[in-house]
Amino acid sequence: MNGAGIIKGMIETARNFVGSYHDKARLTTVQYPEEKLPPVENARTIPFLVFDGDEAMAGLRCTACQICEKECPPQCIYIIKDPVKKPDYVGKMQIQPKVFDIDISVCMSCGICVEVCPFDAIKMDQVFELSTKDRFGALLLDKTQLAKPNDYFVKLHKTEASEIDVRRDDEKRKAEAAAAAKAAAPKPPAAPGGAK
Amino acid sequence: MEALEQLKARVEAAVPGAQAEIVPNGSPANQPSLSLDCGHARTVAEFLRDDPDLRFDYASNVTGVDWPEKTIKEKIKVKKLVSGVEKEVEEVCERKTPAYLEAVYHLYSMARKHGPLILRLRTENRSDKVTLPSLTPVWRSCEFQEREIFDLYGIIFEGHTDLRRILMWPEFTDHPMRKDYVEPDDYEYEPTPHDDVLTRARQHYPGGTPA
Amino acid sequence: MIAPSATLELGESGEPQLLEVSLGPQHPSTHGVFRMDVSLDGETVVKLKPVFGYLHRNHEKIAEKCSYLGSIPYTDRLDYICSLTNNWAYAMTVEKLAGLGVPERAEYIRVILSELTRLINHSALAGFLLQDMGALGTPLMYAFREREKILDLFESLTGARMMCNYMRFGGCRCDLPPGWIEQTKNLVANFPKFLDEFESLLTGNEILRARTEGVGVLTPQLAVNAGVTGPMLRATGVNYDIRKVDQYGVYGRFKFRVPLGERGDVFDRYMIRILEMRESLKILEQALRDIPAGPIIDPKAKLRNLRPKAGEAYGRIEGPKGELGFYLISDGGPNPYRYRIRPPSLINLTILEDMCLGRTIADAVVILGSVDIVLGEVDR
Amino acid sequence: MSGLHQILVWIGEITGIIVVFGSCFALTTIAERKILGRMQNRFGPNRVGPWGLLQPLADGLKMITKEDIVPFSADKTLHFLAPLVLTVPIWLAFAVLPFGRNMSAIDLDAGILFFFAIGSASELAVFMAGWSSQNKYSLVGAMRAIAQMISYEVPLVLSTVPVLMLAGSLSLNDIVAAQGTHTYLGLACWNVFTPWGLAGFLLFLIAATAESNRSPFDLPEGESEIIAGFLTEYSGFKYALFFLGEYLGLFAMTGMAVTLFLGGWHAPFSWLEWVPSWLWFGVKFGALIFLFIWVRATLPRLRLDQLLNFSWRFLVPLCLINLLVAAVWFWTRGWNSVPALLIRWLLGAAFIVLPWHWLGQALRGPLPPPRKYTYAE
Repeated sequence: MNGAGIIKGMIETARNFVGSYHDKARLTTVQYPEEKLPPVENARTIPFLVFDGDEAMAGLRCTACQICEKECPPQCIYIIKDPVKKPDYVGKMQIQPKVFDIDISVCMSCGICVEVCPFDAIKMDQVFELSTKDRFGALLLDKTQLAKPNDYFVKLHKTEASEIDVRRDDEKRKAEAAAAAKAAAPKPPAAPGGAK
Repeated sequence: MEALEQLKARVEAAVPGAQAEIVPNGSPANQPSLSLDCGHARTVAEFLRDDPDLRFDYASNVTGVDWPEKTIKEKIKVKKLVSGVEKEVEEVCERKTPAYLEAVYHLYSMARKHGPLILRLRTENRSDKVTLPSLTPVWRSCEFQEREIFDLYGIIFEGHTDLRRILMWPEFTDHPMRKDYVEPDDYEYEPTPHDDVLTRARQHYPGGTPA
Repeated sequence: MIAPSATLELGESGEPQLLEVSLGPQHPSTHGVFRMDVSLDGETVVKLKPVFGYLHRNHEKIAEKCSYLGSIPYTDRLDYICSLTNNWAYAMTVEKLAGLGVPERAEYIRVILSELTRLINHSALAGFLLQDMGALGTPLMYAFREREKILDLFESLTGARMMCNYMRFGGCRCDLPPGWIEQTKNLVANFPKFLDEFESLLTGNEILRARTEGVGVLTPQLAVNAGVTGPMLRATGVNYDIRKVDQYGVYGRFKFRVPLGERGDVFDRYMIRILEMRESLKILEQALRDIPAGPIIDPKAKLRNLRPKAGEAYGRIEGPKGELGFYLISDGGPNPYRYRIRPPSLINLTILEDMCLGRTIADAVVILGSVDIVLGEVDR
Repeated sequence: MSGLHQILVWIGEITGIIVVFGSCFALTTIAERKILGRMQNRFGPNRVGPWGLLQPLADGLKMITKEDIVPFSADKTLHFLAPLVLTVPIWLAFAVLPFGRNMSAIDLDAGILFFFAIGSASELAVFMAGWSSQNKYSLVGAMRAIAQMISYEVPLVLSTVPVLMLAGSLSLNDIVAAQGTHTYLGLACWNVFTPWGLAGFLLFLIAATAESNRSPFDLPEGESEIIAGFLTEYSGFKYALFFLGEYLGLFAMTGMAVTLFLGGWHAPFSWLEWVPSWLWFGVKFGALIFLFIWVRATLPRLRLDQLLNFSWRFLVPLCLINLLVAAVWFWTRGWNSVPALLIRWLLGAAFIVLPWHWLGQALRGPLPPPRKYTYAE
């Protein structure tokens, strides 16, 4: 039969046409501004800086070690160290960044900075509405625009965030225990006179 | 596929006058290669393709590599009179390695399904004598890859059917993949200039980068 | 095939009057910025010279300045439809170069992800091929509907739909989220329904058969000599599939077959890709069934400043478009001395002119569509 | 009727046709995009107005405000005239179509002749557009358009000849009247219920698709091969005029198909005659438009040589054989009892199906052996 293949094809499109009115699988368009896809936990767009507590600049976890600046493939992170040190969550004095810029027009959201950061200071955000009118200034996010609280990070990546928080809490507890032990035992070493 | 040594012997037996030497490969992937002299390269290639039990009928990959001149500091034992006494002494001397451009061919056999045989063809030097015999008449798959090496490295393949630039535009003169290639200074303003971009930014905007 | 008019109308100055058309970088069916300088006698192609370089970013020079880890996100941008197979080829070559082992679970995840990428690529290709033939987007939209489901799986695992950046040297970046395997299982379960729907829409279609049978025929000898690899080569009947030849990763454990074509024309290439999708589904079922638990990255694999010993390595995989190879030369430093990619799309284009001579413009466009090129990989 | 009254009637008819088919053009553009969308698992335009109904308004505004670029080396006058030469004659073709009971603008006694004479003006317009744009793709598109339209004009006209012979008149109203009688349980005896009528209807539809450059035959503006064919150098309102001309050509062909084969404005059953006649014309018209859109969503495009072979070696012979079937039908018109009617139908059908099969084989050449795919382990 000459036309059989064509007719089979027509029936297929007809089935799809009729199906699109009742079968959910046959109409998969999500009307973007009104309906939005459910957020995916592992999704990543551009990085942001995590800070503990409520005050942004004081609570920044970043210690300006510049590992992420070296490792970033498109070189879009720019850090200047600030000589003034501040104590971090364990009480150790750490450097903090005076300038921490990310040029999000260059950043390709690969997430390598997150993997190489030893202080869990930089994490991947999930906001994708980043368009601005200005080509240069607005796409250069500085420290204050990048900083976001830790519970925002917990809301975004639940599993990863909870593991990090657990690890940081028991490190803090160990540090406090060590500090308390050190505070409680200054007298005995003084007595034997520097017996190392 | 038998070991590279037997293969070298077979090649030298089959093609009189061909000098092939084995280039060792340090990485755990242990893929040593066979360096051929330019004169007999094409006859050796035809032999490798047509030999009944070798049958390397598929040139998978052709790569250009640039080995510029390097000075290596080597500690070599040298007998020297040191305060009148003959003594072995460690001495550091510079040795300049020969500079050349290289084309590396990875050959496979689709008929026999055996693994990579790696051929290396080296030019005399990096400046004027940069011609190599083209293997496109033997394997048609080298056509575009040799054109790319000509375009990015500057090795001239004589005997190639249609040697033109493949990736860069015809009027481009330099060869960008060479180690001593200097990028043109087409500087565009970048909001986060740091290290080399910063230096170029200062050259272009002595008064400080524009807002 | 239209016989070219025997006597070309000769212009005043004696040379034949040909219509020099450049099917330019901006053309609806060149799959990206790819140009063909075509000279036409009426509708018949007399000369066809491909021109590349419009998307050339010199990825290899960037890689020579980047660390080994820093190049992985760039490999996503090579063949931007199948980023995970690019990652795997690069990661495997670096593992060969540095001698790193890969745990079992990571090998299984790699096989699963690369077979899912093969499904994406082949279904998208069939859609684009029909788009070149004039079917206004219907097959393409069916293919994209299935592709979206797979991209959602990639997003929930690697974080991005197309730029996955997921493989590391010695394994993978993060483990499968809970429920991922079940979602993949039921995707694999009802993928054949899409394939049957696709075949019933297209394979029997007389117009499709008339437009593709006997068009762009490729002989096995020319295919092997011209280094054509992948479904295009198997459509001519040559049995060469790197998953079977090298048995890299854990492909040796899976039972699957390799479809071979008969005549090597555009219809065979289309059918081979459809049959290969069915074989990939078999691999996926077996891999998803017996994926072991365990670490997903080799504990002693270093993420940063990996400095492999001086030496070189050539690693290759069976990418959806053909043999995708990476050739790395290391001089002991943190970044590779030479970083070379064997682009299957570029090398499969070597014989485009041989297939298109004597055929019409409409056939040249369809033959180019069946070669399945992506310009990110052609121009690098 | 006095002169003035006559003029007023004509003006009323003209505005009626222009308003109805103008809005029908707007509706069809939106309907086409929504139906195509639904067949491709997506919605189709639904942002401008409720369910996207104002989309044609938006398109029209866009087309009017878009800059009208004329290439420097183009032949300006031809480039300007081409869309007009295409659109104006098509409006004239609507004059003879009977939309309802005594609702046809002019009752010509040679209506079909007038219709096809006007219809063939579009070939000239397409070639003018392609030639004057001084663009290689347009030239190739124009050449294709000429080859396609001329070779499909022949089956278009030939497939209507049986209808004329059996209706005995060239006037469209008489043809519709000939299909007015009713047979058993009130079923109207349209031409399409006869073997030669069904074959003629299918042949007419295929030729009409080619005449109006619609999907399996949209080679003149094959956008995946030659960008937009003869339309490449057109933008702004001239582009919109071309589309108006193309869609009006489609409406004219559909109107003709409904009149010739589907019984014009007659109801399918006698007990449905109370429904206004122009409504039936509209329903059949809409059904055929849906069929054209459905074909556009499914079928890929033919190549030029296949297109011409298909017309000259398949459609034209079939149309001629269709004349023979009509003759057999006319010769056996006396058989009225049910079994006789059945035999009469089968006889006619046999005369058409067998050549259709043989011609198909001849066209495609010997069927190649089915493709077998070996599997290597």
